[in-house]
Amino acid sequence: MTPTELAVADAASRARPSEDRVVNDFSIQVATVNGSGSQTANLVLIRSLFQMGIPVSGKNLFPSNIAGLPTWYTIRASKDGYLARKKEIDFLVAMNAETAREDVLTLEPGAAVVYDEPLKLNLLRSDLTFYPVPFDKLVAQVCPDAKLRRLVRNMIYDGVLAKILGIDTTEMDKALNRQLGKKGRAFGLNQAALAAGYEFAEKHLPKQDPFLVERMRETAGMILIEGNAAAALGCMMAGVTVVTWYPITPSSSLCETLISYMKKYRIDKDTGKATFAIVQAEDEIAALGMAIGAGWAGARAMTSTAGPGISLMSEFAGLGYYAEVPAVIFDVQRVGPSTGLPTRTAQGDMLMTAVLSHGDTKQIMIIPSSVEECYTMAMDAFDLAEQLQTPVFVMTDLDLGMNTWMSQPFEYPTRPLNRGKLLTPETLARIGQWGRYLDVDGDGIPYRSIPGDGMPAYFTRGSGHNAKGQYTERADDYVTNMDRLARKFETARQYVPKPEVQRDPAAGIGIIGYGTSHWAIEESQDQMRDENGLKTSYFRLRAYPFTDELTAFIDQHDRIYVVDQNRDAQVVALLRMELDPARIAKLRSVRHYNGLPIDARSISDEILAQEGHEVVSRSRRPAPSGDETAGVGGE
Amino acid sequence: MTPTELAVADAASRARPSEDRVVNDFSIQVATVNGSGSQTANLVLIRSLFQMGIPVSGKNLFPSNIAGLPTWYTIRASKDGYLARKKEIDFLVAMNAETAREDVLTLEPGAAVVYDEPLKLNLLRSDLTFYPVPFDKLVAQVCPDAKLRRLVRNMIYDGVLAKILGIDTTEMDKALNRQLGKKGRAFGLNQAALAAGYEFAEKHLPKQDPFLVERMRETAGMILIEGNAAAALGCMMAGVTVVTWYPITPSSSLCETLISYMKKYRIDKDTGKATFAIVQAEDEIAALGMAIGAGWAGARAMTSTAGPGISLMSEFAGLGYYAEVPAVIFDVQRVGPSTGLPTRTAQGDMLMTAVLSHGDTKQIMIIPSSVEECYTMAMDAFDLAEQLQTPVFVMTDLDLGMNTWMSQPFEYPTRPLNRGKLLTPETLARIGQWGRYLDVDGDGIPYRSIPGDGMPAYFTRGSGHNAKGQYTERADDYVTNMDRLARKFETARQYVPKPEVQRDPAAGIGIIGYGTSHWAIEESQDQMRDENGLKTSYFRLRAYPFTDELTAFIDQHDRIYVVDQNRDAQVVALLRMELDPARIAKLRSVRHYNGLPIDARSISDEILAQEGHEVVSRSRRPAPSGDETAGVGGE
Amino acid sequence: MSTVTPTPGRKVNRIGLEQQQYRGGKTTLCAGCGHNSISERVTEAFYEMGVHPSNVIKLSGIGCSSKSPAYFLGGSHGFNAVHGRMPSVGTGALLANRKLIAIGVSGDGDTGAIGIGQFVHLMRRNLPIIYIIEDNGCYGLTKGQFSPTADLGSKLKTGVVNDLPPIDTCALAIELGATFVARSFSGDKKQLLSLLKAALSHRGTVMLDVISPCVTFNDHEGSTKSYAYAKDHDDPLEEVSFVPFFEDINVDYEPGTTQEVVMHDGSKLYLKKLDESYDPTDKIAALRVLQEAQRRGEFATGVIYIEPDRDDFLELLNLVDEPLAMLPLEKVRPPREALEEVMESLR
Amino acid sequence: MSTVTPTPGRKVNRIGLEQQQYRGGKTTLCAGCGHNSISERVTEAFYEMGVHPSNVIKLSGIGCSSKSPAYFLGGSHGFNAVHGRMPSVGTGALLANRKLIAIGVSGDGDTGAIGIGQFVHLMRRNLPIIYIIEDNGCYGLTKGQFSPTADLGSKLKTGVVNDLPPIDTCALAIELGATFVARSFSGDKKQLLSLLKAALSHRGTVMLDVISPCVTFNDHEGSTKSYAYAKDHDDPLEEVSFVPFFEDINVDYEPGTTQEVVMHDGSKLYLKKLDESYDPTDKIAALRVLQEAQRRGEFATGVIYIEPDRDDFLELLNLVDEPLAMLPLEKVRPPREALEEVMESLR
Ligand SMILES: Cc1ncc(C[n+]2csc(CCOP(=O)(O)OP(=O)(O)O)c2C)c(N)n1
Ligand SMILES: Cc1ncc(C[n+]2csc(CCOP(=O)(O)OP(=O)(O)O)c2C)c(N)n1
Ligand code: SF4
Ligand code: SF4
Ligand SMILES: [Mg+2]
Ligand SMILES: [Mg+2]
Repeated sequence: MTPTELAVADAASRARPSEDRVVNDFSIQVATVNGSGSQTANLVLIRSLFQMGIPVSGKNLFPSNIAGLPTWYTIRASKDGYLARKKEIDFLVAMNAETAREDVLTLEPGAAVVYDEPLKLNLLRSDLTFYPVPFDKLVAQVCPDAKLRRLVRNMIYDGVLAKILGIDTTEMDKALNRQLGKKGRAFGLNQAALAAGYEFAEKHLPKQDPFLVERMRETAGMILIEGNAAAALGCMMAGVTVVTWYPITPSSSLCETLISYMKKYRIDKDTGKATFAIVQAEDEIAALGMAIGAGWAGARAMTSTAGPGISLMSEFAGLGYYAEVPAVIFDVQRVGPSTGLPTRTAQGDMLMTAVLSHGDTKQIMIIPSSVEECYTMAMDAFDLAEQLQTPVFVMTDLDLGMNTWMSQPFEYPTRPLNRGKLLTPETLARIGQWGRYLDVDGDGIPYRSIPGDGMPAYFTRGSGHNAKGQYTERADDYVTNMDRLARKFETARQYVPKPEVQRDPAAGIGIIGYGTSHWAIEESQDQMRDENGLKTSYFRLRAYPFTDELTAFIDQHDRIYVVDQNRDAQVVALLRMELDPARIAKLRSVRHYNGLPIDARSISDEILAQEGHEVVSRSRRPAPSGDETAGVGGE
Repeated sequence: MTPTELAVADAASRARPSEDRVVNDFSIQVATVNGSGSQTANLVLIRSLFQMGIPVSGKNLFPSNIAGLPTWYTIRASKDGYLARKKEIDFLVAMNAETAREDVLTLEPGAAVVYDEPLKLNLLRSDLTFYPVPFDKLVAQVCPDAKLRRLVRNMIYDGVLAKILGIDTTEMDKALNRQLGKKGRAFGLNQAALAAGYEFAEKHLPKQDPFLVERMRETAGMILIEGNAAAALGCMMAGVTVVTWYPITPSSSLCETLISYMKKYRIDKDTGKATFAIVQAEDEIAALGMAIGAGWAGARAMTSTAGPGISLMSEFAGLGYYAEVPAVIFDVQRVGPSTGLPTRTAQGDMLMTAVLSHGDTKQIMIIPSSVEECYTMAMDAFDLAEQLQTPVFVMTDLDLGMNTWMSQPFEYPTRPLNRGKLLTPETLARIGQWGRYLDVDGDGIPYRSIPGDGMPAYFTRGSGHNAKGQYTERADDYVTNMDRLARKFETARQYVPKPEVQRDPAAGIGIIGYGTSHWAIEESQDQMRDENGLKTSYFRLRAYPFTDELTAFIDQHDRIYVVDQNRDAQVVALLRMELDPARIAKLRSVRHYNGLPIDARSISDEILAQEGHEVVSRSRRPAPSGDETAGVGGE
Repeated sequence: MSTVTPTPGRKVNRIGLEQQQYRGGKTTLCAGCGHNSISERVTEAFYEMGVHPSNVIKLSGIGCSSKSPAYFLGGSHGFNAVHGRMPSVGTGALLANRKLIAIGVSGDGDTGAIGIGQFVHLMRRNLPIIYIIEDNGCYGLTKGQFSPTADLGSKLKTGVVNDLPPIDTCALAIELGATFVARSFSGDKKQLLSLLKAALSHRGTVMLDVISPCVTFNDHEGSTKSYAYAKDHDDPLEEVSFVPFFEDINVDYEPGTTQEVVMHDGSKLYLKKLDESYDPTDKIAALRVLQEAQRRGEFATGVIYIEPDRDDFLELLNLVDEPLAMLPLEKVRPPREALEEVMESLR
Repeated sequence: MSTVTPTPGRKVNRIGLEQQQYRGGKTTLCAGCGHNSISERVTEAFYEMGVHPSNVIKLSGIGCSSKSPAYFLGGSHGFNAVHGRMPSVGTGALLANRKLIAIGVSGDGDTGAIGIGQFVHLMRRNLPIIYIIEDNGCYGLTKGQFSPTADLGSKLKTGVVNDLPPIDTCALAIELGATFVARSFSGDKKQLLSLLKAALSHRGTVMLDVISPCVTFNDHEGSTKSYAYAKDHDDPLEEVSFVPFFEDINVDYEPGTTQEVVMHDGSKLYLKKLDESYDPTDKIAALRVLQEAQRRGEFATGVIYIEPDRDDFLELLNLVDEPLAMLPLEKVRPPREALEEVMESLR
């Protein structure tokens, strides 16, 4: 394969509005090679904007290898607070010779390019602003030790951008300090590189593009965090005690961050011992097996994985459902099928997970959209798993889990742990006769005992059992138990997180979205309203099974657009399974499945097209199929 | 657990029509303990009826252990040729002390009971005909060796039944001979036991019940076979070369029978060597992995499993889909979730298998209803897998796979093997440039080469690849390939077995069924027509994806009843995913999920109830929930 | 924990329970199945060692063997998991509650075929569990197919001959780090009972491979896992006697003939060696003994390898003493300041 | 098979191919990664042995190591399967076509963790495949976590210390029945090349564990799989030289110092022993050598165990000579009479 084949071909597609000054509203893309140490430079860049009070988001597009392949880091600054991916790149930093040509050719007219001088990219187009920078020369000046140059070279573009875009260099220094801390020498070298870039730009690169930053006050008190770290915090606060995992992108950093938090905050002060166990299992089957064993024995237990792991967990997931054992499973979704694109984002496991395991199994899913929800829903998940005595899947994705998001700081939980119907001497006295699978309360949820709690013991099995937990092959016992499980699933509708509904009474059409599509949907709503006068309502699903609010929302609108980041319109499928035909008739589908985080423009274009609005294709060249594609015949 | 907990509680539910003679139209149930050697007696019984030209079917209800637990074998004689389970038992042979009480109490008035005298079952009810037989005494007379008595004791009831029902004893001898062959001593002992039973009945048991058999000519030339054996024959005739499997009930006998056929008919005459490889793998993951490896290298490869195995195969199933490797997987479905009821029947894996594996995977399923289709569809499956270059799942079930069915003999295949688009020098010359995943013909199906065939090599992977099979992470390549896979799935609609449609132009309602429900549906149609004047059409699904005929059938009817042998109305769900709302509005659901083969009466009752006919509950005692339950709200 | 009032005059163990209280449900296995004898020995061992059933968890996979836990210790929690995956469930349960005493029962198919991966990693971790393989060389529950412990040349009832070498689970366990590895025969009541009692005194993984004939599918001539074959080819390494810590008995033995192993709870295991040169604390010697026995078509029984002092997996994890499952909110939710500190670091 | 017209004057092997024709795609692994050296040796070995690429299949699981097959033998079919499951895919492929020469590449995580079950059964079956573990003691592709071959006490870059004992894949392979087991170091070009060439002459499973440092995540001080550590602790058992059957060379050696092993294709492997008492055809000796090396913190390299004559899995199956995948209809569909006979038996 040639390197350019690896390039991401998400072409830009808008014409640039001719403006003099575009302030705090543009995207910067840094194209490098992975393993080249650009991470520090990129984090310093995003942090310094953030410190200036400007809403930002950062998305890392990296290859599924360790070093030497193309990587793109995109930072969006948005005065309006939009955090979704912006489809168009406004400002390119072209450091990677292998992709530079395609990177430049796919830009919108009017975009700006900082590039490594020898690449001579300026010859490619005349409708862009080019800023050539002799990186090698500059780095040689600031870093005499040739071996270290690779590590500081990238910091030069931060300096250049600081000058061109007007970023406060004291904020850059601060961000750099934060990044490198007290690593004295590294800090010094990088600071020198920053300065060198700045000075070079000051001398040689007169401002020619419209993009500028200015201080705002929109980020005061806020934090920058990845979803996986937020989820890890949530797990810690949820009182997780047993974590069993197997490394897989994009989920590894969830458990790895959790390890570091737990080591810091969950060591018993008096004894120096751990109030948790974290075990790297031999594979995902074992990881879920351990979590199920731990959940059965009363721990708050979890694992975290991605698509291939979910497939491998099928058998244990069915055991968890049928034997009614709590466990929390994070599915940080990536692009399938099979190994697919391990470092790209998708929502492709929704349907499979809803019915994960053979033989009439049904699973609970909760779906965070934000880093804050990664935090709160982690806590919800542990409570739900114990309340409902069943596996609970937290369906997040690579975009949420591994990218950098701005958020209000997380609140300390005030709710105690909800451990569900654990049998106690009091309950036992109240209910009289206990049976492990007896539906005492009519909600399908039985009472459970755990080993060592002094309550009556029982035998847990994945084979047929009656209300007392005894082995049975009787037809009536089987049906009674299966019907109770169905009833429990109905009960779950009341316990899972409620949707978030924004209704515009004037809107004829509604949008249903979930997970990371949220950010693009909100922006798309504004786009359609502002650009096309199209008003929309918005219903954000936060769980499966669906809750009661759903039908009301559908009834309030003429047409409903369901946004899925997968090819097969999987949540449309789940909706179709249970809605009545009149409501199904209102459903339309918007799909996005090219592995890149969904963007507002793709949604707007698709909805507008289906609504019969004229959508002007504004891209320079045919967009790669898929970024533009969407829409099954949507009835 | 107590033994009676294990009893099957599928109560009968009809009042007996008062008739003098019921000829060739009743069911016999033999209740024994498994491991007690009743199999020979039962097979002799069913065979002798079959030899008398009477349509029969035999269903074995056995526990998930090896010896010592209750077992029921039911034979239905049906002059009208109905092969489904009959819900009511007309004639009980009560040999098992542990279940005898419940077995007798759940009979319809008017039924007859042959029982082991010391059990004194006659005291239980007065509305049945009782025939006490002193089995121990009789067996002691014919079999002096006490150790052998256990093995021949059961043959006595065959003798008793021969007399009471009027079965020709020469047919019994013939059937016995066939069963035991030249095992001289065993044959002699059993024949003596048969005679002893006959003579005892002649002397002591005057006929009091209405049930009789008489010779017919309905079975001439026909065969008796289990679905798994039929499928095995089909696989052999399909030219299977690599079989990799892991034992699991109810699928083991498919591969085990295949082994014996292959050893007999697939050893190369000239060399004495095998034209096949059959390997017992270490588990189902390996079994499918091997089949995929073999299919990739050009073998006709298969595996066979049941629910838990399907779950474990998820990951490889996704690889097969995405890397486009042919393989045939038999899923002989049993009751889930999890281990569930391993020796009971269900159609509970339909939905899971349709989307088996994470990340936008879609699988092909074909669905036999008869032993004949087990044979023909096995051949279809191998052709389809190679034509479509993808895993093909043959969805059968325990009822079809392990029970004894009457059938016309199978026809010798006339069709050559369809090996699909294998690249040849000629094709290569014609198409010019070859790419492993290039859609040359517009049907989504590319050309493939196999190792050792002298055609260009390629690299197969479950990660992102372009039309040439090269590694790629490009958004456009990914979408292009996924869209082609979707196109291929559309192409599959034309290749998979067509449905079987019986349209009654006068019928307002239609029934959609699949798999073993077929037999009960046909009988139910007759019941509803004859008893209620309700005419119905019938559409038998034979594959997923669904074919074009489906929508026409729905359009021709006002309401459509979809019969599923699972709790979650899984095929309704699959239909709902793709039909338009007007057609969905016509769908109703009939579910049956207590682990017993579905029966006509349950279908009729459910349809009639939903149609607003009055359904008289005619059962003696409340039927076990589940056998009667059915029907989601079906709007 | 339920309080127990023993019937006066009845025999009780040191914690006041009768043997009856260690029994389980009625077996549904075939009459004569080796697995039933093992269940009886387990019942006796736990009774005699005075382990309270409510402190015990019983785990298994799928198979006839894996049904056994339902037939002993009815007062203990049990978990009949999925095929071959008992090790992970057991690991999780012990992580949740390190005070539990875990006994796992598996089959040679459950362990040797589908479960070999989890087996390997369990052994490697030295998880404190008594892991019993009820080894009949076949798949009983699915009607007699060969399992991976079937010996080379062993015959199925149908006459099919096994042509793959067996996996020696004891050799594997030793190689992988199990710290107490023994083999026995379901028909040798005395040896098996001693081994089980010693197992209860060991801290770390006990791997006990017990030849346990399947009377229905693998007890014929030509089978190397039949009762007859097992009786004739049982080659005990030692006479095993066990003295629990609570019994103050001194065993006299001639030095050189008997090895005394002090278990971590102070119990003593006396191994009167039948082959004097054999040292069950020497890995290579243990592997050699296994290989030589196999070459002779025999199976060495008794304690094959023991390492009484290695840290088990739970110790390596440095867990608090209380079971993780029982920790109160204040132990598992860090204080408000902790969250604040993290938030501050992200600002 | 494509015909090859070698450029005149260029160096070709015995089947007329240039070394260039044995290369694969450009590597995307890190510069300096041990895996790249292994790919180079594979290229050389297949070239020097004159194996036609179109007769070869390359198999792997998932990991940096598992990407390697894309970087050698570009003219061969390759299959990059799912994580840890290369053995089953390889088994199936060889069942389909017994004439293929199979080389599988795995990682220590791919084999030792998720894949250990399939590994065990592959070894047990003695499937004719060259199975290479590119062993760096960590998960490269997922960024450096410990794998099950990480040594006790080995340190992660983050300072975390491994407290579980390693799985010795060579010991395991020997115990399970692999018939050619060797260990090497990606930095030892000569030894590795000889071993690979010998591997191509062996019939049965060749298990080759190659220490292959991960420069990005496991090449620091404290790691026992770093280049520095590997160089210092490589303890070769023998000087390995290999003479292929098509080269008519006689090697002179002093008897007693060198062991000659005749491979099944007639090639000869000469092992000049550095420890004279060592006999690589003795299982127990092999296990001892591994254990002692481990105890010393070294790793023994060279041929550790070899059994050149055992039947491989495909031979046990008694397959026809032609590849099953290529059999014509008349060989795979029994005649009409066969079906009739079956039907008759069911009437
Ligand atoms: C995933 C899965 N595959 C297959 C089976 C079917 N199965 C049940 S028990 C068993 C083998 C049991 O053999 P073993 O562990 O030796 O136990 P035994 O019955 O001999 O005591 C198999 C293959 C299953 N339950 N689950
Ligand atoms: C089922 C599954 N789980 C997890 C992963 C993620 N994963 C990819 S490579 C890898 C480990 C690779 O380690 P190793 O085999 O040692 O190869 P190396 O990269 O070190 O060469 C893992 C866990 C996966 N691809 N599939
Ligand atoms: S089949 Fe065999 S293993 Fe199973 S219960 Fe019977 S004797 Fe025991
Ligand atoms: S991360 Fe390690 S194993 Fe992977 S390519 Fe780089 S050096 Fe090799
Ligand atoms: Mg067994
Ligand atoms: Mg590795």
